[in-house]
Amino acid sequence: MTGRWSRAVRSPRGLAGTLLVALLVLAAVFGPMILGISPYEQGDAALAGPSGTHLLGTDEVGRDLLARTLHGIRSDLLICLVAVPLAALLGTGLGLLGGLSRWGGEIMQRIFDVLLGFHGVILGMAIALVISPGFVAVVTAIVLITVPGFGRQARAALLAQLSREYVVAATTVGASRLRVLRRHVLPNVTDSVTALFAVTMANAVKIEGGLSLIGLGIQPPQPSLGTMISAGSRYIQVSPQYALAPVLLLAMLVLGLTLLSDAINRERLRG
Amino acid sequence: MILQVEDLTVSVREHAAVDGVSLSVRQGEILGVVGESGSGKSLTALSIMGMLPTGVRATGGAIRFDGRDLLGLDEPALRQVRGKDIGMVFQDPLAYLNPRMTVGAQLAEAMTVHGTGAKAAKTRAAELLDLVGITGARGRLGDHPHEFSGGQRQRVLIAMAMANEPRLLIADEPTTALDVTVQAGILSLLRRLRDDTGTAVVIITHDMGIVEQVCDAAAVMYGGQIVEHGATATLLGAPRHPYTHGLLQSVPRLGATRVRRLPVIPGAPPDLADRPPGCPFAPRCAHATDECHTTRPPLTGFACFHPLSPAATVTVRDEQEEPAAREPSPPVLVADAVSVVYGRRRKAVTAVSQVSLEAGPGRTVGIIGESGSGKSTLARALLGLLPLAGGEVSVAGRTWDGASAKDRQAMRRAVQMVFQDPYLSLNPRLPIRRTLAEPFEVHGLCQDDEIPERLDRLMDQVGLPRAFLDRLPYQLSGGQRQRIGVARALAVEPQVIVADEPVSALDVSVQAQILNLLADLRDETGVGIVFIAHDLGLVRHFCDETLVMYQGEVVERGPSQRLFEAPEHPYTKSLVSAAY
Amino acid sequence: MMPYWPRKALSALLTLWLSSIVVFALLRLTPGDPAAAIAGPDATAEQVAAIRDQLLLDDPLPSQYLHWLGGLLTGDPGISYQYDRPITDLLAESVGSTVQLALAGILMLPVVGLLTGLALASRRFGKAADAFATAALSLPVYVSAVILVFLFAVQLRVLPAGGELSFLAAPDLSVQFLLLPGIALALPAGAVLGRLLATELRRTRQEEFVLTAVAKGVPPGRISRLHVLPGSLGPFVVEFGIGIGELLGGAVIAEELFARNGLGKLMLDSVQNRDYPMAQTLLMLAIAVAVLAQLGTEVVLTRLDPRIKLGVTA
Amino acid sequence: RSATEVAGGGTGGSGITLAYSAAPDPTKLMRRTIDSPVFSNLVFDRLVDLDKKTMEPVPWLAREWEYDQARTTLVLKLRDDALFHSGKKLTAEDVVFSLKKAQDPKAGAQVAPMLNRIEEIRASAPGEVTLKLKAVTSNLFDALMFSPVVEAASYDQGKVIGTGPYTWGAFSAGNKLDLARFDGYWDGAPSIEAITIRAIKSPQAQLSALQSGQVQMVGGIPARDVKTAAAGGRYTVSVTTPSYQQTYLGVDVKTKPFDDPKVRQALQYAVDRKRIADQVYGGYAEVSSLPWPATTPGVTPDQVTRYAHDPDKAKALLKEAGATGAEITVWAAQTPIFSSVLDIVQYDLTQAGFKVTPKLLDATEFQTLVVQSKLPGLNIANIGLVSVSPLTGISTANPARPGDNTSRLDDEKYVKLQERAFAAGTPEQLAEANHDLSEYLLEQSFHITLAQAHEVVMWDPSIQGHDTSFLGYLDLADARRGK
Ligand SMILES: Nc1ncnc2c1ncn2[C@@H]1O[C@H](COP(=O)(O)OP(=O)(O)OP(=O)(O)O)[C@@H](O)[C@H]1O
Ligand SMILES: Nc1ncnc2c1ncn2[C@@H]1O[C@H](COP(=O)(O)OP(=O)(O)OP(=O)(O)O)[C@@H](O)[C@H]1O
Ligand SMILES: [Mg+2]
Ligand SMILES: [Mg+2]
Repeated sequence: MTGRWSRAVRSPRGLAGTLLVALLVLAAVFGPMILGISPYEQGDAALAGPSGTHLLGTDEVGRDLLARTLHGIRSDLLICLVAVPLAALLGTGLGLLGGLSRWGGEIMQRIFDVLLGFHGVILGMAIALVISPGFVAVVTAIVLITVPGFGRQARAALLAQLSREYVVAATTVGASRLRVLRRHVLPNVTDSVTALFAVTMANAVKIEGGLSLIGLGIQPPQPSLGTMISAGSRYIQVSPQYALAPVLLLAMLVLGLTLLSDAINRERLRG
Repeated sequence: MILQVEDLTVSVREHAAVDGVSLSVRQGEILGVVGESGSGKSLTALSIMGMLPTGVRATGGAIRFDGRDLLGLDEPALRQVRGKDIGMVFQDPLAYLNPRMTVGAQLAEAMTVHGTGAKAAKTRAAELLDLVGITGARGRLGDHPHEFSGGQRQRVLIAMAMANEPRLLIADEPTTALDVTVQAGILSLLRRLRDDTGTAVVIITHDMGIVEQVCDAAAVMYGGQIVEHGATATLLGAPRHPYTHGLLQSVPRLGATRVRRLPVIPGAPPDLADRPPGCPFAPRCAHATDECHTTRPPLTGFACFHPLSPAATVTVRDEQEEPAAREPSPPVLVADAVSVVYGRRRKAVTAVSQVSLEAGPGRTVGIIGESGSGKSTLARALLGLLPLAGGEVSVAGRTWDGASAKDRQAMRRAVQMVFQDPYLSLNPRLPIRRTLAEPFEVHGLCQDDEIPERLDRLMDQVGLPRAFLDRLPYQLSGGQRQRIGVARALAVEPQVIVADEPVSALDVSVQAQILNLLADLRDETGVGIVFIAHDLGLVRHFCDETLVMYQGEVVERGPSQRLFEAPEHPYTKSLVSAAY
Repeated sequence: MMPYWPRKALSALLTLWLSSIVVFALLRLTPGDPAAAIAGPDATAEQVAAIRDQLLLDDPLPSQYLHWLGGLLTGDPGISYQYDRPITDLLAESVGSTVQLALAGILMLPVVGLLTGLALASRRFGKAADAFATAALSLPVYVSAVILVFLFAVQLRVLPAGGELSFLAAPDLSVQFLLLPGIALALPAGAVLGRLLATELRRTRQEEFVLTAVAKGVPPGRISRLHVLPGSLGPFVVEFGIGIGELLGGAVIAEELFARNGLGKLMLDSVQNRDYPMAQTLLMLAIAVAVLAQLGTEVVLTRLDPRIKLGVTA
Repeated sequence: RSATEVAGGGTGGSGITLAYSAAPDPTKLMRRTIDSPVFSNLVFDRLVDLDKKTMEPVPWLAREWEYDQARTTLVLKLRDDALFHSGKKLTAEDVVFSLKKAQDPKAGAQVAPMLNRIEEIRASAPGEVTLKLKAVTSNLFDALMFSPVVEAASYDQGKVIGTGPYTWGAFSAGNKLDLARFDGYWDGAPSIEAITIRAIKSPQAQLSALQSGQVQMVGGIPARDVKTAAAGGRYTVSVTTPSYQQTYLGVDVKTKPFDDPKVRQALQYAVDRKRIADQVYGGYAEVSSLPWPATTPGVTPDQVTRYAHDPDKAKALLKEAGATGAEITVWAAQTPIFSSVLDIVQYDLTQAGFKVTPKLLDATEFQTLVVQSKLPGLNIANIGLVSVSPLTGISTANPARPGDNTSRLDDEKYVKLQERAFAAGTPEQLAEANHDLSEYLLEQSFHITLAQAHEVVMWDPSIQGHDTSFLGYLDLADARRGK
């Protein structure tokens, strides 16, 4: 298992992906410290261009864009790191539950169908409205939007695993159902779920941005890449760096995660 | 000579997977190319078709077909040859047919790409199906491959290969995926086609029996080289190369006398990457000398510095006495009128119907039947892995039905299973040690700190180095994996082992090793075995009693010897006559 | 076991019914009073209460649900709170715009998907296509739309920035209005499709029956077209179906960004104004489209692979 | 054909297309809603208008008028040449109907409180309407200026028929409205034949539409977006003075620590109005401590500048009140503008020593809580009619209404002040009342002005002669396409 991971990470794609993500994580963790400017400090100079004091210029209420962008990555990483594992856990759990009993499977399938029937934007909007916008709402929305994907993947993997001969073999030597699940089925299910993980991370970032677009994302004054993009895109003609800097970072993050998931997938298919 | 392969070398990266192979086929001749997995048979065939996979290249030699060197042709020219002058049939008829196209369209395509009009092609397609013995040919053109049986699919593939009346037909393991009775039909079809059209045929196989049945001449491949070739009768009757000899001996044949242990070729076929510079067989050869290890022997009918004398024929096996009859002990595993049904209502399939059997220490019960006859289902039912639709299975007096969790554990200790495919039955992510430790852990057979010692002993028992314990399954060969499968079954010291086709997925020369291992264990520990197979010779060789299954039912049962010598049920008769 | 199609239809109906409950509940759970939205900023509490009364908002929820569901089933989803007009009229006015947008997306989606997929799988364009697909995937619609408008409408002035014209009124102009939103909608989903197709193409190329075709002497072009491509379209079709189902939802964003007035905008407005009957009906419509698209997908799949209907797995 | 060019030419020969953030809504004609400015004056005429400089009433459909001595009876004489779009002549009955409609609570007219002071509305002669007041109402003309005159015969059938220069044409709800020139307009048919009003909510989409020549005017979008787009000087920015939206910080005086006027005054000093005007409104806003215009009779300059930005003073006041570090919530609706205002206010208040939790709610939810007075702490919102006059402002809007308001300020003194203003018979009395009202508001500080934000529309320079009324409604009677 570990061998496969390290092989995935060491493949050219995996390496590029890891580097990109690592770079962003470093920027998010240490960037604000090095820069030493508060992302909340407002000033008179609004929408100023890049200068010595404000390397990327300022936003519409005179806050430093670089500081906000760096903090924005932080928000997004945090959202990803909370929402996606949660969705993966929940989805896998539900998927497994659905794979174990016929009825459970039917019910899960319907629930997932209903969730999938809603478009992400609409589901996100509804969630954010129901539980007032903010971090919790964004995370909940992302979890609900991405859970069916994990659920279906887990269910499919489970069904595939259950018919595997080595699973039957474990039963015949007397391993209990629980042990078989834990020992033989879960690790392989986890494997196929992990491949989905990175893609979902990338998606989560996009969902956050989409919610921000309709004002239901991370709430001000806290910055996030999504809120900055949606706020900055209206100044794209006078202050292009406002929107483009977070877009670039977002694209880098998505790209890195996509590359990583690609690498993992390729490694997984190779066995 | 319609085809002449001269000194062909095919390289996979820097390694020669096919290493200086020469062959020739005459008009109307059927040549058999025999060899174990990985010996280079398919690559040779694919080189002739100019269809080597990417990353594999023909790096030397020539392939003369009709006077032209096929290796020198470019892709468009080759395309003119493929399917028109040379037809090819592949192993797995389902995989090799396009599941999304009708059979008629696929047949017609074989002709239209070589210039036949669409209408003519359609008419001819029906003729072809008729020719290969599919009844109601015209009406079946619109069917998709999944609507045909395995044998019929192979006939379709053959029909497709014969569409343009090629002068050479290459069949790569054309019957490996098929049942014995179906196999006989396909082989006779090939022979009939040869007789009718005069096409030359190259049959690639790992089965000496097929060579004996249909081939005029044969070539034996080993480690990428031809180690022996000649007319079938001579080759089989008086093999000169020790490998040919060993191969013939290690396969128990229906007609041969029963022996306790099969003669085996020790070791395993060489890896592509570390082939010895001399005779490829030298590392496994009892007669090998230093010369064999360093110098490659020339091929003069056989390629060996120390050939066997022509007199040492296979029929003269060193007879061993029949193993002493063991005193029968009371049966441990009893199946009483067991039925298993898959699916519900209209889709229900009765996979096993009213089967009874008894197995206990010291006895070997064989179960034989074609694919889908319910053998594996029965095996799983015996292990309590399936709900029964009728009857019951009991282990030491207790039935699986209604057994408490504790009882079940005890029953599991008494009955164990060895699976067919050693590649699928080991968890690819667990090191061998963890897989083997599992039975000890779940049954609490010993203290945790004793487990390593017990594992070492198990490894000794199945004849594997202890160091393998820390490998992952993919780092082992098929035979080695199957030994692990046996070791896992042995761990709980069961009284009966159910072995579901334990050697079907293995190389011929390795099959004998596993069979011997099972035989040895049976003799040493007295464990009873339920042995499932589709190969009559194996069962005849291995089992005291045999059950013949057909469509879920046992149609005949009796002591192996008598059953095969004087079969009574028509199905058993057809099985025996289809075998050689 | 029921026969295949009736079983599918039944499960689709079940999904729709469950969705109707979720949709209904979701809106009631959303804080905010439709009456307050209608009454406007300077309304007094009494005015709001009067409106609540008029809209029957104080009826028990189950009866409100049944009322709406009954109306929906008989083709009369009710009167919009915010526009005070029959919902069917409002839908009729906006549906054209969205259908045109969706059609543009649907037409462009497989084009983008096929081109990307084939390019990805080819040796010559693989690298470039990979870069394109990755970029298309990384850029969210709301970013690519802004960039597209900036380039083609503001800088080059070759295409309109937004707005619409009925296709029936002026097809040539209408198409120009649809081009940018269509592309923006189709880009990310198309890239997903493309990658999927490329993977499938590579996988199918490895399948044994392709060797049979080669052995028959079938030229490579024909092999790609007749053997490999159809064999690779299964997942493509599934994903395409999902894509169609999502178009209505995607229209919410596209219509906002391209100033189109279709169902997406109507949906956004009605949710924001808590126009319950309107929002519920539109959401159900979106879900129904997604469910239907999935059913349609399965029809196509059984065509592509005759094994599926019989329950034969590969 | 290129869609960009065709759309740029508008509908038909000399038509123009306007983009506005909100769609015309024919169901609330008697109210001022956000969409009113873009179409109301194109379709309807009113009885009078106010002069933008003097704030005195000027004739419109009412030719002339006369109060009686007690100022409780007003006789209005109507034009006799005004035609409805249906072809029918304007009659006194139509005016009576229109005013009565506006009184009806269901119509939701903001000026209803003033109209309700009219005891009797009567067509006293052909072309003459007499209003009998219950009491002197100094701002009656504000209400008359506000109410559109509709056709009595068709109004209740949901038809939109007025006497304005344009007729209501093809309409799709929430989306688009086509207006056609009314050739029978009493003041001479306008030059532009057809006007299409498109609802485009997104500022970006509006600006792109303008920049690509698809529309000739954009409006209803945040002024700072207009400013950035107008930076190149390619467009004509039209600021609708004297009308504006007052953005305020509402204080719930029942929430601690805001029960203490000192804390409320600290808020006044803490907020940086200049920065709000510049950064949120792109400079298209006045900085003032008062809701109403500095030119309002009776308002003195020192009142206008009473609370200049002074964080230190705010801190000191807070300390004095013992409220330093108080935890407060600031609520606002989720719009680009209010979230920016909230950003700045939150920052300023934090600087002053509050612990601020900003809460952005979706507009409907915010609206609901406003109605239910469930916004403990502070809230940011805006109101429109204060720019007309102090009395009209406090009488029409919830946030500052004497007696019953969202700040939960219940003070007899305030109600008295309102009554004094209503009863002001002379300009001098009115000025005095205005001054005292201003003083009261400054002192109590429960309704804190953040900005007087002008509505800004931006025109393609090819359109000339456009104007706005006192209320900020588009007036295109003299507009034309230039070269
Ligand atoms: N596409 C390939 N890439 C790399 N190595 C290959 C490839 N195909 C075959 N080989 C290697 O070449 C050797 C000969 O393979 P080949 O398929 O000819 O064996 P075979 O005799 O047909 O065996 P089998 O009975 O299993 O079909 C093997 O070691 C195999 O691993
Ligand atoms: N899980 C299942 N569900 C439904 N039908 C099944 C299932 N497994 C097996 N069958 C059917 O039951 C019958 C017996 O299958 P089984 O696997 O026991 O045959 P077998 O004799 O072991 O064949 P083989 O030699 O191919 O291994 C077949 O018709 C098969 O299609
Ligand atoms: Mg082979
Ligand atoms: Mg089997």
